[in-house]
Amino acid sequence: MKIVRISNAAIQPDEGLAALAGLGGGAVSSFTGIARDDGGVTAIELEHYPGMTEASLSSLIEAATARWSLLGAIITHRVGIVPVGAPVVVVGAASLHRAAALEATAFLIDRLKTEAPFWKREHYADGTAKWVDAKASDDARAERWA
Amino acid sequence: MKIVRISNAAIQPDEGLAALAGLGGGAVSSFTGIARDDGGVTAIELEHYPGMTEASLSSLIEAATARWSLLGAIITHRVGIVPVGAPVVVVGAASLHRAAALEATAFLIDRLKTEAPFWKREHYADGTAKWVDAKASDDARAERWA
Amino acid sequence: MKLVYFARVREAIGLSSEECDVPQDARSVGDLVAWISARSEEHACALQDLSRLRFALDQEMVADDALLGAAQELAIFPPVTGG
Amino acid sequence: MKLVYFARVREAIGLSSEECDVPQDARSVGDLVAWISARSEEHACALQDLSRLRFALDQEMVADDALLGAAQELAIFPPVTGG
Repeated sequence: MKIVRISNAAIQPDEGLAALAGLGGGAVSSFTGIARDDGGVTAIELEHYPGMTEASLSSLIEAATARWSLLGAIITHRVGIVPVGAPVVVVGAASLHRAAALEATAFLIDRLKTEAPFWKREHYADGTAKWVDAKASDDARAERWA
Repeated sequence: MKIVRISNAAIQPDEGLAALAGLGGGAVSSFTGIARDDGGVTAIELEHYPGMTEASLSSLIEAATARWSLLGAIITHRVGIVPVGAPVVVVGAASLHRAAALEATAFLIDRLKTEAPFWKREHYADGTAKWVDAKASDDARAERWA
Repeated sequence: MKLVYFARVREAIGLSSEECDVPQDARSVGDLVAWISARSEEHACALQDLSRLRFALDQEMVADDALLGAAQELAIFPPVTGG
Repeated sequence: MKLVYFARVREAIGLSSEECDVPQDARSVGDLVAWISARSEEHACALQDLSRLRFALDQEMVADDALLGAAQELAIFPPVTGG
């Protein structure tokens, strides 16, 4: 099971996880990234590159599947306006034993952060908005998997 | 938020995760261990050491909280008879940034496997049952965190 | 002292718990386990291989050379297999 | 060739996409970006610092020395910040 979803609407993390839990494996791991109130942020806005986004996320799942023995993996990413407190991204993986699911989950979110064509803008209560800068720490984490 | 639950009834993984997602952090990570049909197993049965179990799981959460900057962590473990396909354990952690939640989740499940006083027995379709042996690979994974 | 047994150990001994009066010369967990082994053939069989047993004193995991001190409960069980 | 812009680059140029006829002497992504920069002050400003830009040719991430070949779409954008 390999699922990539780009969603304009609210993400339900448990939907994907329930699907992963039904694959017969003993291990399901997941990561949920949530829009955070980082100093007065009211919402974040996600722009993406339609077409390339889906291809990029699919190839991340292919790379994880080549590297670990997985029964399934999912990536759901929201785009558009996301209110603070709501999920922005959910990644998950299922495997027979736990090491594969845990490592694949970290791999998927780390690589997504540096490879998938999304751009994030923070909206503030005063009506202003600011593009978020990429972080060197994200590059460092992604390179652990090179 | 630090929650330890020992449950005789079915576990709902999403309950604990929803609580973690509401703590204001940007990251929630989780691991679900599922009873697996490992060669004709129909159910597993979990015995535990009441009192010590809760203390052991609480001290695992304390250790994770001392090691990473967490907003919250949960461990829910089922005991008694667990049918194949149902969750046996859910661990989860919430943090501002993803590294802490991801690493704490792996730490909690790895250490739980070698420290918490649970014993697993597999039940087979022919009515027989067999105690599961501890795995050297679990010790090796737990020692990564020493 | 209260003795509690779990899993294979409980089944082999046929009891989940029992009481014992700790002999004067039993100072460590290992000493006490050796003494308990003499209680019956079932005890001897269940407790013969210390390397396959784990111990908790008053619900804290300890090694077999831990001193009994004033502990009130000794648990004896196989390596844990939860999760 | 179709040029597509995202995020800060899109805003600075004031367009999300445009068409261009690739000049004969533009062989690499870097060559083409230098040529696009001359289109307007906004283009020049948006594209002046290659180190802060990322590129995709036909929706595959590439470095600025990648050859254009027969690609039909060049995307120019800042480092990604999803997740």
